[in-house]
Amino acid sequence: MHMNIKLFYFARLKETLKYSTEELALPTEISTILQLKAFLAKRGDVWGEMLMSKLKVRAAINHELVDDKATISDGDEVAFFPPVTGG
Amino acid sequence: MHMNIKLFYFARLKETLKYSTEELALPTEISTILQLKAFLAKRGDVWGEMLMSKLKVRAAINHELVDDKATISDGDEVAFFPPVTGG
Amino acid sequence: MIRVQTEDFDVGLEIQQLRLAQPNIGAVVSFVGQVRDMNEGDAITELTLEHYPGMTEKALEAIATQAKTRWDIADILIIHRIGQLKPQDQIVLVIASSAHRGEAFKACEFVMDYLKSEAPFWKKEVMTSGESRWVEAKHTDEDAKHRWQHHKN
Amino acid sequence: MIRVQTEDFDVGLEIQQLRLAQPNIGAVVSFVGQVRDMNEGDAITELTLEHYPGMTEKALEAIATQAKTRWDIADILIIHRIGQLKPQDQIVLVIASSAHRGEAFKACEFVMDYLKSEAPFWKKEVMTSGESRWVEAKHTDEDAKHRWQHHKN
Repeated sequence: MHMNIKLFYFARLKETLKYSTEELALPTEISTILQLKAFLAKRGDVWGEMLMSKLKVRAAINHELVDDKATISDGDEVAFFPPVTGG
Repeated sequence: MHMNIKLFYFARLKETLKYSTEELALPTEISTILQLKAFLAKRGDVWGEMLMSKLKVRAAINHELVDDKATISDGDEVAFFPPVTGG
Repeated sequence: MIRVQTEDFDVGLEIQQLRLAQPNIGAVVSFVGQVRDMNEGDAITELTLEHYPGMTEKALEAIATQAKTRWDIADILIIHRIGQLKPQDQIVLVIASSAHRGEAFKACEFVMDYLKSEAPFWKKEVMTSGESRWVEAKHTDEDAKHRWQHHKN
Repeated sequence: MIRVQTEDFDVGLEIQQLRLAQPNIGAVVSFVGQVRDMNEGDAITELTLEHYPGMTEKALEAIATQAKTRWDIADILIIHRIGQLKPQDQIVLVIASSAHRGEAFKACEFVMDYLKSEAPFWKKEVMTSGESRWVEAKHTDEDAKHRWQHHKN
Protein backbone atom coordinates (compact mmCIF):
# COMPACT_ATOMS: atom_id res chain seq x y z
CA MET A 1 0.00 0.00 0.00
CA HIS A 2 1.28 3.43 -0.95
CA MET A 3 1.53 6.28 1.54
CA ASN A 4 0.43 9.68 0.28
CA ILE A 5 2.27 12.62 1.75
CA LYS A 6 2.47 16.34 1.19
CA LEU A 7 5.97 17.78 0.90
CA PHE A 8 7.15 21.36 1.54
CA TYR A 9 10.53 22.99 0.87
CA PHE A 10 11.67 26.30 2.32
CA ALA A 11 14.34 28.98 1.88
CA ARG A 12 17.53 27.84 0.14
CA LEU A 13 16.05 24.39 -0.55
CA LYS A 14 12.93 25.79 -2.19
CA GLU A 15 15.07 28.11 -4.29
CA THR A 16 17.57 25.51 -5.44
CA LEU A 17 15.13 22.63 -5.97
CA LYS A 18 12.63 25.00 -7.57
CA TYR A 19 9.91 23.22 -5.63
CA SER A 20 7.75 24.82 -2.99
CA THR A 21 5.35 21.95 -2.40
CA GLU A 22 4.36 18.63 -3.99
CA GLU A 23 2.15 15.65 -3.28
CA LEU A 24 3.86 12.30 -3.39
CA ALA A 25 2.85 8.65 -3.37
CA LEU A 26 5.71 6.94 -1.53
CA PRO A 27 6.97 3.47 -2.46
CA THR A 28 6.21 1.02 0.36
CA GLU A 29 9.87 0.51 1.31
CA ILE A 30 10.16 4.15 2.44
CA SER A 31 9.18 4.81 6.04
CA THR A 32 11.78 7.17 7.57
CA ILE A 33 12.96 10.71 6.86
CA LEU A 34 16.41 9.37 5.90
CA GLN A 35 14.85 6.96 3.39
CA LEU A 36 12.72 9.77 1.98
CA LYS A 37 15.81 11.97 1.56
CA ALA A 38 17.67 9.17 -0.27
CA PHE A 39 14.64 8.60 -2.47
CA LEU A 40 14.39 12.30 -3.42
CA ALA A 41 18.18 12.51 -3.91
CA LYS A 42 17.84 10.08 -6.83
CA ARG A 43 16.05 12.81 -8.79
CA GLY A 44 19.46 14.20 -9.77
CA ASP A 45 22.41 16.44 -8.99
CA VAL A 46 20.80 19.35 -7.20
CA TRP A 47 18.52 17.07 -5.22
CA GLY A 48 21.40 14.88 -4.09
CA GLU A 49 23.51 17.89 -3.17
CA MET A 50 20.77 19.57 -1.16
CA LEU A 51 19.40 16.54 0.65
CA MET A 52 22.36 14.22 1.16
CA SER A 53 25.35 16.61 1.32
CA LYS A 54 27.03 17.97 4.39
CA LEU A 55 24.65 20.95 4.23
CA LYS A 56 22.47 20.70 7.26
CA VAL A 57 18.90 19.97 6.30
CA ARG A 58 16.21 20.01 8.96
CA ALA A 59 13.00 18.03 8.64
CA ALA A 60 9.56 18.43 10.17
CA ILE A 61 6.60 16.04 10.19
CA ASN A 62 3.23 17.68 10.77
CA HIS A 63 4.91 20.88 12.02
CA GLU A 64 7.18 19.13 14.53
CA LEU A 65 10.96 19.12 14.13
CA VAL A 66 12.18 15.53 13.71
CA ASP A 67 15.46 13.72 13.04
CA ASP A 68 16.46 11.33 10.26
CA LYS A 69 15.07 8.29 12.06
CA ALA A 70 11.54 9.64 12.41
CA THR A 71 8.89 7.56 10.66
CA ILE A 72 6.37 8.91 8.18
CA SER A 73 2.70 7.96 8.14
CA ASP A 74 0.08 8.17 5.44
CA GLY A 75 -1.31 11.69 5.09
CA ASP A 76 1.64 13.37 6.81
CA GLU A 77 2.90 16.83 5.95
CA VAL A 78 6.68 16.59 5.61
CA ALA A 79 8.96 19.63 5.25
CA PHE A 80 12.65 20.12 4.49
CA PHE A 81 14.50 23.36 5.24
CA PRO A 82 17.89 24.78 6.29
CA PRO A 83 18.77 25.72 9.88
CA VAL A 84 16.57 28.63 10.94
CA THR A 85 17.78 32.24 11.05
CA GLY A 86 14.93 34.30 12.47
CA GLY A 87 14.90 36.77 15.34
CA MET B 1 40.41 73.15 65.01
CA HIS B 2 36.73 72.42 64.32
CA MET B 3 35.54 70.72 61.17
CA ASN B 4 32.42 72.16 59.60
CA ILE B 5 30.19 69.65 57.83
CA LYS B 6 26.77 69.61 56.26
CA LEU B 7 24.46 66.79 57.33
CA PHE B 8 21.48 65.30 55.49
CA TYR B 9 18.88 62.78 56.66
CA PHE B 10 16.51 60.88 54.41
CA ALA B 11 13.34 58.78 54.51
CA ARG B 12 12.57 57.13 57.86
CA LEU B 13 15.49 58.92 59.53
CA LYS B 14 14.39 62.35 58.36
CA GLU B 15 10.86 61.63 59.51
CA THR B 16 11.78 60.32 62.97
CA LEU B 17 14.58 62.78 63.74
CA LYS B 18 12.52 65.64 62.30
CA TYR B 19 15.69 66.90 60.65
CA SER B 20 16.24 67.15 56.94
CA THR B 21 19.57 68.96 56.97
CA GLU B 22 21.84 70.82 59.40
CA GLU B 23 25.27 72.42 59.51
CA LEU B 24 27.52 71.20 62.25
CA ALA B 25 30.84 72.21 63.80
CA LEU B 26 32.35 68.89 64.88
CA PRO B 27 34.46 68.56 68.05
CA THR B 28 38.07 67.73 67.15
CA GLU B 29 37.92 64.20 68.55
CA ILE B 30 35.38 63.14 65.89
CA SER B 31 36.84 61.93 62.62
CA THR B 32 34.92 58.80 61.53
CA ILE B 33 31.31 58.04 60.61
CA LEU B 34 31.02 55.78 63.67
CA GLN B 35 32.22 58.58 65.97
CA LEU B 36 29.78 60.99 64.33
CA LYS B 37 26.92 58.56 64.89
CA ALA B 38 27.84 58.16 68.56
CA PHE B 39 28.08 61.93 68.93
CA LEU B 40 24.62 62.49 67.39
CA ALA B 41 23.17 59.60 69.42
CA LYS B 42 23.85 61.61 72.60
CA ARG B 43 21.12 64.05 71.56
CA GLY B 44 18.57 61.69 73.08
CA ASP B 45 16.28 58.69 72.74
CA VAL B 46 15.15 58.91 69.14
CA TRP B 47 18.66 59.82 67.97
CA GLY B 48 20.22 56.89 69.79
CA GLU B 49 17.59 54.50 68.50
CA MET B 50 17.92 55.59 64.91
CA LEU B 51 21.69 55.87 64.70
CA MET B 52 23.05 53.21 67.06
CA SER B 53 20.32 50.53 67.08
CA LYS B 54 20.23 47.38 65.05
CA LEU B 55 18.30 49.30 62.38
CA LYS B 56 20.58 49.43 59.40
CA VAL B 57 21.72 52.98 58.73
CA ARG B 58 23.70 53.72 55.60
CA ALA B 59 26.08 56.65 55.35
CA ALA B 60 27.43 58.65 52.43
CA ILE B 61 30.24 61.20 52.30
CA ASN B 62 30.08 63.60 49.38
CA HIS B 63 27.58 61.36 47.57
CA GLU B 64 29.62 58.16 47.93
CA LEU B 65 28.39 55.24 50.06
CA VAL B 66 30.83 54.63 52.91
CA ASP B 67 31.11 52.36 55.95
CA ASP B 68 31.46 53.22 59.65
CA LYS B 69 35.25 53.50 59.46
CA ALA B 70 35.26 56.19 56.77
CA THR B 71 36.89 59.46 57.84
CA ILE B 72 35.25 62.86 57.55
CA SER B 73 37.02 65.99 56.29
CA ASP B 74 36.27 69.65 56.76
CA GLY B 75 33.56 70.82 54.35
CA ASP B 76 32.19 67.32 53.70
CA GLU B 77 28.56 66.59 52.96
CA VAL B 78 27.54 63.64 55.14
CA ALA B 79 24.23 61.81 54.82
CA PHE B 80 22.42 59.14 56.84
CA PHE B 81 19.59 57.04 55.43
CA PRO B 82 17.98 53.58 55.56
CA PRO B 83 18.70 50.81 53.04
CA VAL B 84 17.39 51.92 49.65
CA THR B 85 14.13 50.66 48.15
CA GLY B 86 13.89 52.15 44.66
CA GLY B 87 13.23 50.50 41.33
CA MET C 1 0.16 35.67 22.58
CA ILE C 2 1.81 34.96 19.22
CA ARG C 3 1.67 37.13 16.11
CA VAL C 4 3.46 36.52 12.79
CA GLN C 5 2.81 39.48 10.52
CA THR C 6 4.14 41.65 7.69
CA GLU C 7 3.09 44.89 9.44
CA ASP C 8 5.27 46.79 11.86
CA PHE C 9 4.37 46.83 15.58
CA ASP C 10 4.13 49.47 18.32
CA VAL C 11 6.51 48.45 21.12
CA GLY C 12 5.25 51.05 23.60
CA LEU C 13 1.63 50.06 23.11
CA GLU C 14 2.35 46.33 23.46
CA ILE C 15 4.38 46.82 26.66
CA GLN C 16 1.66 49.03 28.11
CA GLN C 17 -1.06 46.51 27.35
CA LEU C 18 0.81 43.67 29.07
CA ARG C 19 1.66 45.92 31.98
CA LEU C 20 -1.85 47.29 32.56
CA ALA C 21 -3.44 43.85 32.20
CA GLN C 22 -1.86 42.80 35.53
CA PRO C 23 -2.08 45.21 38.51
CA ASN C 24 -0.22 42.68 40.66
CA ILE C 25 2.95 42.47 38.59
CA GLY C 26 5.86 44.86 38.89
CA ALA C 27 8.22 43.83 36.11
CA VAL C 28 7.99 43.94 32.33
CA VAL C 29 11.05 42.91 30.31
CA SER C 30 11.12 43.29 26.55
CA PHE C 31 13.42 42.54 23.65
CA VAL C 32 13.26 44.39 20.33
CA GLY C 33 15.33 43.16 17.38
CA GLN C 34 16.08 45.42 14.46
CA VAL C 35 17.59 44.79 11.00
CA ARG C 36 21.28 45.72 11.12
CA ASP C 37 22.77 47.77 8.29
CA MET C 38 25.79 45.42 8.08
CA ASN C 39 26.29 41.66 8.10
CA GLU C 40 29.53 39.69 7.67
CA GLY C 41 31.24 42.94 6.71
CA ASP C 42 28.81 43.83 3.91
CA ALA C 43 26.37 46.73 3.86
CA ILE C 44 22.79 45.43 3.65
CA THR C 45 20.03 47.22 1.76
CA GLU C 46 17.18 44.78 2.23
CA LEU C 47 16.18 41.69 4.15
CA THR C 48 13.43 39.20 3.33
CA LEU C 49 12.00 36.93 5.98
CA GLU C 50 10.41 33.65 4.95
CA HIS C 51 8.50 31.40 7.34
CA TYR C 52 6.58 28.13 7.44
CA PRO C 53 2.92 29.06 7.92
CA GLY C 54 1.35 26.87 10.56
CA MET C 55 4.57 25.43 11.94
CA THR C 56 6.06 28.82 12.84
CA GLU C 57 3.09 29.83 14.99
CA LYS C 58 3.06 26.40 16.63
CA ALA C 59 6.81 26.57 17.39
CA LEU C 60 6.50 30.04 18.96
CA GLU C 61 3.49 28.92 20.99
CA ALA C 62 5.48 25.93 22.29
CA ILE C 63 8.43 28.16 23.27
CA ALA C 64 6.17 30.60 25.14
CA THR C 65 4.43 27.73 26.94
CA GLN C 66 7.78 26.27 27.97
CA ALA C 67 8.89 29.64 29.39
CA LYS C 68 5.64 29.97 31.34
CA THR C 69 6.08 26.49 32.80
CA ARG C 70 9.64 27.15 33.81
CA TRP C 71 9.30 30.60 35.40
CA ASP C 72 6.68 32.53 37.34
CA ILE C 73 5.37 34.55 34.42
CA ALA C 74 2.12 36.50 34.11
CA ASP C 75 2.18 36.78 30.32
CA ILE C 76 4.38 36.45 27.26
CA LEU C 77 3.94 38.17 23.91
CA ILE C 78 5.89 37.27 20.76
CA ILE C 79 5.57 39.27 17.54
CA HIS C 80 7.73 38.31 14.55
CA ARG C 81 7.62 40.04 11.19
CA ILE C 82 7.87 38.37 7.78
CA GLY C 83 8.32 39.72 4.24
CA GLN C 84 10.54 42.54 3.05
CA LEU C 85 12.37 44.67 5.60
CA LYS C 86 14.96 47.46 5.46
CA PRO C 87 17.87 48.24 7.79
CA GLN C 88 16.61 49.50 11.16
CA ASP C 89 13.15 48.04 10.64
CA GLN C 90 11.90 46.14 13.66
CA ILE C 91 11.94 42.34 13.19
CA VAL C 92 10.92 40.82 16.49
CA LEU C 93 9.40 41.75 19.84
CA VAL C 94 9.30 39.55 22.94
CA ILE C 95 7.71 40.76 26.19
CA ALA C 96 7.55 38.90 29.50
CA SER C 97 5.67 40.24 32.53
CA SER C 98 6.10 38.92 36.06
CA ALA C 99 5.88 39.76 39.75
CA HIS C 100 9.65 39.17 39.90
CA ARG C 101 12.13 40.89 37.63
CA GLY C 102 14.59 37.97 37.59
CA GLU C 103 11.91 35.64 36.24
CA ALA C 104 10.87 38.14 33.56
CA PHE C 105 14.49 38.61 32.41
CA LYS C 106 15.11 34.86 32.19
CA ALA C 107 11.85 34.08 30.38
CA CYS C 108 12.40 36.85 27.82
CA GLU C 109 15.97 35.78 27.05
CA PHE C 110 14.98 32.09 26.95
CA VAL C 111 12.26 32.83 24.37
CA MET C 112 14.74 34.74 22.17
CA ASP C 113 17.38 31.99 22.41
CA TYR C 114 14.89 29.27 21.47
CA LEU C 115 13.23 31.37 18.78
CA LYS C 116 16.65 31.90 17.16
CA SER C 117 17.30 28.19 16.81
CA GLU C 118 13.87 26.52 16.70
CA ALA C 119 11.31 28.80 15.06
CA PRO C 120 11.16 28.30 11.28
CA PHE C 121 12.16 31.69 9.88
CA TRP C 122 14.81 32.24 7.22
CA LYS C 123 16.51 35.49 6.28
CA LYS C 124 17.73 36.44 2.84
CA GLU C 125 19.67 39.67 2.53
CA VAL C 126 20.42 41.97 -0.38
CA MET C 127 23.80 43.74 -0.40
CA THR C 128 24.62 47.12 -1.96
CA SER C 129 26.08 45.24 -4.96
CA GLY C 130 22.56 44.00 -5.69
CA GLU C 131 23.57 40.41 -4.94
CA SER C 132 21.51 38.49 -2.44
CA ARG C 133 22.32 35.59 -0.13
CA TRP C 134 20.72 33.44 2.54
CA VAL C 135 21.89 34.31 6.02
CA GLU C 136 23.84 31.43 7.60
CA ALA C 137 22.74 30.06 10.96
CA LYS C 138 25.19 30.90 13.76
CA HIS C 139 26.32 28.17 16.08
CA THR C 140 26.48 30.79 18.84
CA ASP C 141 22.67 30.67 18.65
CA GLU C 142 22.75 26.91 19.22
CA ASP C 143 25.11 27.47 22.15
CA ALA C 144 22.79 30.09 23.62
CA LYS C 145 19.94 27.59 23.50
CA HIS C 146 21.91 24.74 25.04
CA ARG C 147 22.87 26.91 27.98
CA TRP C 148 19.25 26.67 29.21
CA GLN C 149 19.37 22.89 29.18
CA HIS C 150 22.31 22.78 31.56
CA HIS C 151 21.39 25.21 34.25
CA LYS C 152 18.48 25.23 36.63
CA ASN C 153 16.14 28.23 37.08
CA MET D 1 21.74 58.75 29.92
CA ILE D 2 20.24 59.27 33.37
CA ARG D 3 16.97 61.00 34.21
CA VAL D 4 15.37 61.39 37.65
CA GLN D 5 11.98 63.05 37.23
CA THR D 6 8.45 63.41 38.58
CA GLU D 7 6.89 63.16 35.09
CA ASP D 8 5.89 59.92 33.44
CA PHE D 9 7.90 58.61 30.49
CA ASP D 10 7.11 57.15 27.04
CA VAL D 11 8.65 53.67 26.87
CA GLY D 12 8.04 53.22 23.14
CA LEU D 13 9.64 56.53 22.27
CA GLU D 14 12.70 55.92 24.44
CA ILE D 15 13.28 52.43 23.00
CA GLN D 16 12.88 53.78 19.48
CA GLN D 17 15.38 56.58 20.08
CA LEU D 18 18.05 54.21 21.39
CA ARG D 19 17.36 51.77 18.58
CA LEU D 20 17.47 54.29 15.73
CA ALA D 21 20.60 55.99 17.11
CA GLN D 22 22.64 52.88 16.19
CA PRO D 23 22.15 51.29 12.73
CA ASN D 24 24.77 48.68 13.59
CA ILE D 25 23.07 47.19 16.64
CA GLY D 26 20.44 44.48 16.55
CA ALA D 27 19.28 44.14 20.14
CA VAL D 28 17.42 46.43 22.51
CA VAL D 29 16.45 45.06 25.93
CA SER D 30 14.29 47.06 28.29
CA PHE D 31 12.87 46.82 31.79
CA VAL D 32 9.78 48.70 32.93
CA GLY D 33 8.80 48.67 36.60
CA GLN D 34 5.29 49.58 37.67
CA VAL D 35 3.73 50.27 41.10
CA ARG D 36 2.00 47.10 42.29
CA ASP D 37 -1.48 47.33 43.77
CA MET D 38 -0.49 45.06 46.69
CA ASN D 39 2.52 44.80 49.02
CA GLU D 40 3.03 42.44 51.95
CA GLY D 41 -0.60 41.40 51.64
CA ASP D 42 -2.02 44.95 51.86
CA ALA D 43 -3.76 46.86 49.10
CA ILE D 44 -1.79 50.00 48.23
CA THR D 45 -3.44 53.25 47.18
CA GLU D 46 -0.39 55.48 46.85
CA LEU D 47 3.38 55.38 46.78
CA THR D 48 5.81 58.25 47.39
CA LEU D 49 9.38 58.06 46.16
CA GLU D 50 12.02 60.12 47.92
CA HIS D 51 15.58 60.47 46.64
CA TYR D 52 18.87 62.17 47.46
CA PRO D 53 19.35 64.90 44.83
CA GLY D 54 22.89 64.84 43.52
CA MET D 55 23.86 61.46 44.93
CA THR D 56 21.06 59.57 43.17
CA GLU D 57 22.07 60.79 39.72
CA LYS D 58 25.72 60.05 40.50
CA ALA D 59 24.93 56.52 41.71
CA LEU D 60 22.89 55.76 38.57
CA GLU D 61 25.64 57.17 36.36
CA ALA D 62 28.20 54.94 38.10
CA ILE D 63 26.01 51.84 37.63
CA ALA D 64 25.53 52.58 33.91
CA THR D 65 29.26 53.14 33.45
CA GLN D 66 30.04 49.86 35.20
CA ALA D 67 27.63 48.00 32.90
CA LYS D 68 29.18 49.60 29.81
CA THR D 69 32.66 48.59 30.98
CA ARG D 70 31.62 45.04 31.65
CA TRP D 71 29.62 44.28 28.48
CA ASP D 72 29.68 45.28 24.83
CA ILE D 73 26.96 47.90 25.06
CA ALA D 74 26.08 50.68 22.61
CA ASP D 75 24.01 52.72 25.04
CA ILE D 76 22.18 52.61 28.36
CA LEU D 77 19.25 54.74 29.46
CA ILE D 78 17.93 54.91 33.03
CA ILE D 79 14.81 56.89 33.93
CA HIS D 80 13.56 56.79 37.54
CA ARG D 81 10.51 58.65 38.80
CA ILE D 82 10.18 60.42 42.15
CA GLY D 83 7.25 61.95 44.02
CA GLN D 84 3.70 60.63 44.33
CA LEU D 85 2.65 57.61 42.30
CA LYS D 86 -0.46 55.41 42.10
CA PRO D 87 -0.77 51.64 41.49
CA GLN D 88 0.17 50.77 37.90
CA ASP D 89 2.08 54.00 37.40
CA GLN D 90 5.47 53.45 35.80
CA ILE D 91 8.39 53.85 38.24
CA VAL D 92 11.52 52.94 36.37
CA LEU D 93 12.80 52.30 32.85
CA VAL D 94 16.16 50.77 31.93
CA ILE D 95 17.16 50.22 28.29
CA ALA D 96 20.37 48.60 27.01
CA SER D 97 21.25 48.42 23.31
CA SER D 98 23.93 46.17 21.88
CA ALA D 99 25.07 44.26 18.81
CA HIS D 100 24.60 41.08 20.87
CA ARG D 101 21.37 40.20 22.64
CA GLY D 102 23.09 38.31 25.47
CA GLU D 103 25.12 41.41 26.39
CA ALA D 104 22.04 43.63 26.30
CA PHE D 105 20.09 41.24 28.57
CA LYS D 106 22.92 41.05 31.10
CA ALA D 107 23.60 44.79 31.18
CA CYS D 108 19.92 45.64 31.64
CA GLU D 109 19.44 43.13 34.48
CA PHE D 110 22.72 44.19 36.11
CA VAL D 111 21.60 47.85 36.14
CA MET D 112 18.27 46.91 37.76
CA ASP D 113 19.94 44.72 40.40
CA TYR D 114 22.42 47.44 41.35
CA LEU D 115 19.84 50.21 41.21
CA LYS D 116 17.68 48.23 43.65
CA SER D 117 20.42 48.07 46.26
CA GLU D 118 22.69 51.05 45.60
CA ALA D 119 20.70 53.97 44.22
CA PRO D 120 19.33 56.23 46.98
CA PHE D 121 15.56 56.01 46.52
CA TRP D 122 13.08 55.27 49.31
CA LYS D 123 9.47 54.21 48.95
CA LYS D 124 6.67 55.06 51.35
CA GLU D 125 3.31 53.47 50.71
CA VAL D 126 -0.23 54.38 51.75
CA MET D 127 -2.64 51.52 52.41
CA THR D 128 -6.43 51.51 51.98
CA SER D 129 -6.73 52.07 55.75
CA GLY D 130 -5.07 55.45 55.23
CA GLU D 131 -2.00 54.37 57.22
CA SER D 132 1.36 54.77 55.59
CA ARG D 133 4.67 52.94 56.03
CA TRP D 134 8.18 52.90 54.67
CA VAL D 135 8.84 49.95 52.37
CA GLU D 136 11.45 47.60 53.84
CA ALA D 137 14.52 46.70 51.80
CA LYS D 138 14.48 43.07 50.62
CA HIS D 139 17.57 40.98 51.12
CA THR D 140 16.69 39.19 47.87
CA ASP D 141 17.74 42.47 46.23
CA GLU D 142 21.13 42.26 47.95
CA ASP D 143 21.44 38.64 46.81
CA ALA D 144 20.61 39.65 43.24
CA LYS D 145 23.42 42.19 43.34
CA HIS D 146 25.97 39.82 44.83
CA ARG D 147 25.34 37.29 42.08
CA TRP D 148 27.13 39.64 39.66
CA GLN D 149 30.23 39.75 41.82
CA HIS D 150 30.68 35.99 41.70
CA HIS D 151 30.21 35.12 38.09
CA LYS D 152 32.07 36.24 35.03
CA ASN D 153 30.34 37.87 32.04
